[in-house]
Amino acid sequence: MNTLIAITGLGIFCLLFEILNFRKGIIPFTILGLLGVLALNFYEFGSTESYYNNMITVSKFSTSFSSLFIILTIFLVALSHNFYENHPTKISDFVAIKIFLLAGGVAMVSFGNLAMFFLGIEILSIALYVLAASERLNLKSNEAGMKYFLMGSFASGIILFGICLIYGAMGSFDVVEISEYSLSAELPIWFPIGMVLVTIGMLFKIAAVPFHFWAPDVYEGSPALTTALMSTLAKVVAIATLFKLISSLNFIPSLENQDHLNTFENIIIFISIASMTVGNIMALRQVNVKRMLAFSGISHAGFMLMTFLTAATSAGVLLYYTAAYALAGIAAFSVILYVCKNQNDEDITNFHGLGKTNPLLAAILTASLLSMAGIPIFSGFFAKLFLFNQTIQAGHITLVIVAVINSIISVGYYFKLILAMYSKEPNQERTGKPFLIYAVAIVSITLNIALGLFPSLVLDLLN
Amino acid sequence: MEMDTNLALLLVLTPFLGFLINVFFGKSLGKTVSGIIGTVAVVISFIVTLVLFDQITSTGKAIEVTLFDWIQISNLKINLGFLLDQLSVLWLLFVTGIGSLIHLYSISYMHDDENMHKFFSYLNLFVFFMITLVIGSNLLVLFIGWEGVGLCSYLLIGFWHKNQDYNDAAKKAFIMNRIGDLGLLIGMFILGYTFKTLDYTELKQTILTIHYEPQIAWNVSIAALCLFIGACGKSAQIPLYTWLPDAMAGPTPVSALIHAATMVTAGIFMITRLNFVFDLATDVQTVIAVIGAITSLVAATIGLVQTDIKKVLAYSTVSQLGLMFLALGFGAYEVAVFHVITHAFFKACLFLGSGSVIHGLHGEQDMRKMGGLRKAMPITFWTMLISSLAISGVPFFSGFFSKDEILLTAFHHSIPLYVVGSVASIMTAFYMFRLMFLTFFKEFRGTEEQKHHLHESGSLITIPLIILAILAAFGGLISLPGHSWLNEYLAPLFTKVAGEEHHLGATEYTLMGVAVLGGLLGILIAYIKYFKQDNVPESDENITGLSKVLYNKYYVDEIYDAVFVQPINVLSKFFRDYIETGLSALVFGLGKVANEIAFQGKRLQSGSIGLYLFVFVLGMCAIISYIFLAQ
Amino acid sequence: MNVSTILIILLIGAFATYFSGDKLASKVALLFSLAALGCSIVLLNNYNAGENISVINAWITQPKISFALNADGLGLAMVLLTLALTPIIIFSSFGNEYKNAKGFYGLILFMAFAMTGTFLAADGLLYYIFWELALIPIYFIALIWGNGDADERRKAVVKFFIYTLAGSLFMLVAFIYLSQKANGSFLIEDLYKVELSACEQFWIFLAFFLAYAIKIPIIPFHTWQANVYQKAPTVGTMLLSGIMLKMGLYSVIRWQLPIAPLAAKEYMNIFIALGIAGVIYGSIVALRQKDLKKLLAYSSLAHVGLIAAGSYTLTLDGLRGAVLQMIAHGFVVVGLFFAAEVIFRRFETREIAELGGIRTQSPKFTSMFLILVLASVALPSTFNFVGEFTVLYSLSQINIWFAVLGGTTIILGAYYMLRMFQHVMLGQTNSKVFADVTLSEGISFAVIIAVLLFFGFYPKPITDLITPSLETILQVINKN
Amino acid sequence: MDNILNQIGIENYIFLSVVLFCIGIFGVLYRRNAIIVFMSIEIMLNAVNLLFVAFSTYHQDAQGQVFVFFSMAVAAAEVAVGLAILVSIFRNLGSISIDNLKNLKG
Amino acid sequence: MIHIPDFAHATTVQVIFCFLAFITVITAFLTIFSRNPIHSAIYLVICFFSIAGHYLLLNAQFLAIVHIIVYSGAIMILFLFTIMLMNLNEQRDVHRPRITRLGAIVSFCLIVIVLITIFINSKPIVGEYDSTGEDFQSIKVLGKILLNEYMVPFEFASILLLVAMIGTVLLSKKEKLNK
Repeated sequence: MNTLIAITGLGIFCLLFEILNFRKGIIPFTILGLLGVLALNFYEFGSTESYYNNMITVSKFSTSFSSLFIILTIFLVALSHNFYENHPTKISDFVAIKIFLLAGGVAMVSFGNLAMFFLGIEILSIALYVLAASERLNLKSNEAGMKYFLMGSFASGIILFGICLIYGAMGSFDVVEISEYSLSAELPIWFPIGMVLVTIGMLFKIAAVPFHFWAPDVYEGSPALTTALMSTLAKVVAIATLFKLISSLNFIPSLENQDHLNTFENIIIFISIASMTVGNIMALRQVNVKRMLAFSGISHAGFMLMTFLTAATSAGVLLYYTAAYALAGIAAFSVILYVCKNQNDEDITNFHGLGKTNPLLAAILTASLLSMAGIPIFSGFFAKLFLFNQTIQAGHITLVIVAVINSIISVGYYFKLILAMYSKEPNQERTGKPFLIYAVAIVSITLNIALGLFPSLVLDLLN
Repeated sequence: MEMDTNLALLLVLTPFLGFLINVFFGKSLGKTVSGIIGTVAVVISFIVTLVLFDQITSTGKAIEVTLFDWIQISNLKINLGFLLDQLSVLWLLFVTGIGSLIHLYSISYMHDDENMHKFFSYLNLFVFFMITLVIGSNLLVLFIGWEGVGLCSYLLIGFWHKNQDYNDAAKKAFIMNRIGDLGLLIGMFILGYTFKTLDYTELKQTILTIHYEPQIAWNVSIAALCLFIGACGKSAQIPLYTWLPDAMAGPTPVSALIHAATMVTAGIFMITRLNFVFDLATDVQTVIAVIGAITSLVAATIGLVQTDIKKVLAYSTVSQLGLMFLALGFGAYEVAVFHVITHAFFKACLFLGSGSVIHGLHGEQDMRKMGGLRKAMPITFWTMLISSLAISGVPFFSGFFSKDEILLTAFHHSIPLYVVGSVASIMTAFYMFRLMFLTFFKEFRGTEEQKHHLHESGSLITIPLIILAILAAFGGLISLPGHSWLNEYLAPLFTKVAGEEHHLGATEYTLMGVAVLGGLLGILIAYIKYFKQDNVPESDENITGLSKVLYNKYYVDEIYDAVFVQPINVLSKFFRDYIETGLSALVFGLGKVANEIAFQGKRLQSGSIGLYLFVFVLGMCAIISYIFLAQ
Repeated sequence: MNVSTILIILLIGAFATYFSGDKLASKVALLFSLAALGCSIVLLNNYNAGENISVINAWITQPKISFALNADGLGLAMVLLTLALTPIIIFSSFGNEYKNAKGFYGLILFMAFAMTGTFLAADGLLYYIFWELALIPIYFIALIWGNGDADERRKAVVKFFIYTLAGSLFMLVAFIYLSQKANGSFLIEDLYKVELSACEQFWIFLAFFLAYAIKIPIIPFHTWQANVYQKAPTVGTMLLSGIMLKMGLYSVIRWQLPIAPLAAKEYMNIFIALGIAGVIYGSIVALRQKDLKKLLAYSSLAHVGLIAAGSYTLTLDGLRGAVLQMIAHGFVVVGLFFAAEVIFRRFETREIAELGGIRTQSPKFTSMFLILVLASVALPSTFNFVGEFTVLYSLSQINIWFAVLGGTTIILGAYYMLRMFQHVMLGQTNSKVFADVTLSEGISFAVIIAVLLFFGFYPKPITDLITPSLETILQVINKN
Repeated sequence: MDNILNQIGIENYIFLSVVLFCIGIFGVLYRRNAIIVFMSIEIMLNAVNLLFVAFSTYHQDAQGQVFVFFSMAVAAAEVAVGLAILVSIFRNLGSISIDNLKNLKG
Repeated sequence: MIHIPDFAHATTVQVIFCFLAFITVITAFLTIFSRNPIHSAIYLVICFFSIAGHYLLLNAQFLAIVHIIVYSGAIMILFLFTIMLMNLNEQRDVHRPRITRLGAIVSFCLIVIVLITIFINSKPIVGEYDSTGEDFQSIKVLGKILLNEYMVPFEFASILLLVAMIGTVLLSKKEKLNK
């Protein structure tokens, strides 16, 4: 709870900075503030409390995911410095929106009442619509914002409808109460329908097939930093929230009571397989790096969905997977931001010869791609390993084999980028070594590798 | 024991040392010095052999030397060890003896070649491997030598490596030998697997004591057959004989040493060595006899019409080897060994003589361009004449005794094979004298230039010739009918009552007479045809009919080429161009399919919000109805 | 001191090389590789003296993954092979100028690190990690420093990477499945103890087989090989063929057979037949290759087919022969590829048709090349013969026809190798100048040849080293 | 006070709002004019609001009505942002048909 | 079970409900089918009013007022404002391809059928709807709940509005580009 308050306060401070005409300090200040929040959050770790009539419940799950969100936001804010160089008057708005977005995200993983959940997701979404459309003179950005907005509010409507049905069934928005009622035998069908609708809405947010169509277009059209945010923070928030929804509302036991579990699991398996396959195969032919990473994100959503099959035990795995994925994503995007600055698009040709002109960044991008592809020693590998381990334990070996085949396909496009960096001739000179971009890239990839070397650090948090 | 080990090592390693010196310092030492080093190395081995021979004859006991464990196989133990018994020392005697002579000869013969040190190093290496082959205490050490001499043969055939035809010949020799080697290996495997040992002494012990079961008998037969395939390769028997004539591409001393006197007899050595195995496989023995007989006849017929002096000798070698196998097939090992020895003498002499001729004519090998060399090269002529008489089986020359014994043995076992062998002998006499008449008599048919330079070769060439001629003439004395020193000497080796002494009865004398008459008949025909009638073989394009078939060696090379070599090459091209590409395309194809799906998928991702939402709604309907309506 | 020291030396070496700059990189790399070799020899001594040089540390708690390195005779033999070849390979590259040499040599050492780790790992997952890690450096080496048309190279290298990764991912699934059966442990001893039904064993065996068949490669999974060998820089080719292939073969013995012995026994004939088919197929395809390196690649295919067949016999002889042959083949193939490189340095081509007549210009090189060719065709008295003989012998124990068919390598091998030798080295003097081998080239050759000949006559040290561990593995295989 | 649902039945409210919700979905799919699409989304949200209130009565519980306030706030915020985006598109493109928004695809 | 309206014995409430429901659905359809955006907006306003009528029927007076204020008063004005700003009229509406319409109709029918079937198939709500008689929806109660129990979401909604505000400003503010 304190975390949430602190974050909100920080956001408002950011707005005040603009008024005080203290633009230069805004990013260092925000980073420091976020570090403080992170410390606060660590301090809260381990306690299980609920605040304000159970509106916010703090648990290990919420604090650990919140920490991840905060870390990601720190990186994203740090990257803002260079990205918004040309928009000095708007920088405080951008930073503030990101901070509020973080607040939404934190609310989403620590909600104790569906109202908080709904508001959180709306804050997140609206902030994202704005950020997606934030290059007001760029038609692509406008289009991305519009697409995201239309489809996002459509999905919000469905989520709202789902919440409404849950309320109809339970007569309450409180998570604890709902989870108690949901185990009773006499349950109106509204509850499972509502849950399914909410799930569908959230699947849209995490861009799972067949609700994924927006992702590539929006990722491509949005400003690169926003894409970074969507593909890392937003996706992680959405998947964590969905996980929390399904596990904390006792949805799966209630389905079991009503013999719906099998079909629900089939749906999850199907969506997971479809997401992986569609994401990976579609990514093969992409030439825009952001678009490619969008499809890659779709496929990772498929992987993450596998944790839902073992929802009772797999929170740690999900945390690990999301951390590995997001850190690799941040590292990759920081390199992309560097390379594609002052470029019209993020075409793969921009990366030609990066291995020669800028070996460090090329190495970082390579490492992050390898992590996403699941090559050992990077945490992406361990994430997949633990995921497969869990899933095989639950007996879904076919799903794992499909996932494995998908991992193989994914190598195809990740390596396309690596090939471009190392085996093509450089076509442009790049000057300048922006400190913050380098710092973010190095720190995030180091964290990624550290997670790979010591997976227990994260994995055991939630076990 | 210590002494024996040292002697054995000295025996083996001296040529090896010679090889090393010549390889590393040969060039800087100069041609003569390197030649001398090479020769001395072999001579030392020869002296050691003499010492050993003395020891063996006096004690009658084999010397066994074990150096160390070599290869470990679960139920087999294979040492690197030597076995010096009667057989191996006998073999060593003529290997190192003739080897020394040929080294000596080569100093002069190869003096014009810039790579003489290399030649000597190869020769020394050959002697090293040949000694290893002979004195190895088990089949695997034999195999080292066996393949090693093959290697040296390869190196020496292709000695003039700028000529790719020679290289082809060398390669062919190596590969055909390897076909045989595979047989040998398989034979070894079966023996090892059946008797749990490859050591000669132990093998003999086991075979003599083992309880016989049909399975073991069967294994032994198969093993014997496989071993015989190995012998076929090395000793140029049908069907693996075609490499030997081609091997004449090498320098003549090589032909003399390797392809006449020593290496090609390795097959006979091996079979003799394993006589206790072959004795158990009577079927295989029959096969050996038949193959030997056929080989001797086929090779002899081809030899009838060849015009290249060395080719004639080569086919003659094949034919003689066939005769030896004929003897082996009847279990008359000592007879075969006897012929090996006499053959080594006279064939080495013949080759060296032909080398002398070729040397004198600056490389000319076609007999049609020779003639009348008798006057210019008297020593060569006389030594070759003696050897030709020996090979033709003219009485009291060495060949007479050995060949006669073979035919005698054949007669006792199988009349048809006896007939075949006899015919082959008559042909031998014919073509050998055809060679003699064409080369040494009448007028010289070469160019004026060559005629001008005709001269007798130097003493380094003639001395070995003379020594060999003497041996060819009197070598038969070691195994006179009725009182054979050789048989007694070799007796400890054989399980059967050694060499059933043929009682010299009327039959035997009749047969001897027939053989002599046959030999003389052959010489007579040659005399009439090439001396009296003054025929010279037609030039290549004018040869027709049967002689064309013979001249082209029954087209065996072509048949082999068409049946084995070409199909493999075609197959190779097919694999390379189709299977490999196909497999590759299959793997790439998976990627292509994925790419194609992606391409189609991109069309679905059309950018239209309506479509996206439509799919969204459809997906939602599908999920909801699956969960709630599917029951 | 334990085996992790070697790994640490190599890893530090890789970074030290990278940071030492382009000029010094090759020397630093050589130094570290020699240090690792020295260290491994010291460890070998300690091991022979009965000292415990294995390591086991807990790493990840859930699932239970340990940092376990086990050095038994087999592992040590493979490590020695790796560490003996690495300095040779590095040293052999001294004649070439590489752009960005620090990266190049750093990657070589890193690869040596990963491969050594693979040979030592005694935990399924650790092993898998090293196994995958070894793939990355070779990918970059082939990609960046390779030769030939860039597009073709890219295609070949990516295919190689994806293909091998594809295989090994199935192995990962098998490992996870196994660990579940072993109560979450990945330790090799625990995996050995797992009781599996015949059906499970079959699938696990197959999953492992896929990984290894691609890596080794066994036909028909070999299509990546020839192209990558051709396109990679020779150093990369040497690493691939000399050591990396052996990872697959080693793994068959260490992991696949003991973990799924029932399946191995049940389907033995099929897998032996595949290996032997590889022998024949590889030999025949090699006959008509135009590119020297491709020819050597196919010859390698033939040889590893035989080794694989030997491993699948499940007899002590087969395993021992396979290991001996692995080591021997490692040295020979490195030597042969180095010879190809020596030719390339002078003639700038590897097209067999354009070569020839080298013998007159450089007899020294010719002799060394010939010895390697002969070793490759397993002439007795070379190390390869010992291995090949043992393998063929073990095959003959299973079925004599396996030995006959496998033995065709003796004939066909001689055919294509001598044919190649004839066209590359012999014939009319080449119009281009072939400078004689330099001292450093000569040293590399000499070392390889010395090893081959020495062990050809005296393989006992290696046999004694590997036999106890192979016997242990056989015990596991035959436990039920 | 009598519960009004005794006369109408909660099912009817559910059907009504389902139909209304679906009309909203239909509108989103049917129209290309972005403004109308926005309106359709508003219809969807209102359908849900109606149901909230009905359920609130059904449970005799005020929380449902409280939630409607939040839902209204969300709707207002969404419309504000949406229209802002729409305006900037209109400025750049001169059209608000979502059919013209097909630059990003593939 | 579906409630079959018994028009003969329909109570007033039932008649009002049917009437309002009819208006709501019809105007909603008209909103979508009108060519002129302004007409659409007007129909939508009517629709909102009818929904407010439902609220009144359910005795939620405060909510009905708020609804009218927010939707008809604020949101619809915003729409109309935008429409006029853009000077949209029916000619501007682009031709809709047949496939789109077909798809829309198909998916509409599909989702309606699916949802309705599910609700019909579900267990019917049996028995009386209990009425505690407690006041649960007066302004007083609502205010208490909103500002006591739901204080945090209430405050959080302000963040939402703040974000929307900043966002809208961000999207529309012109700036000096110092490129």
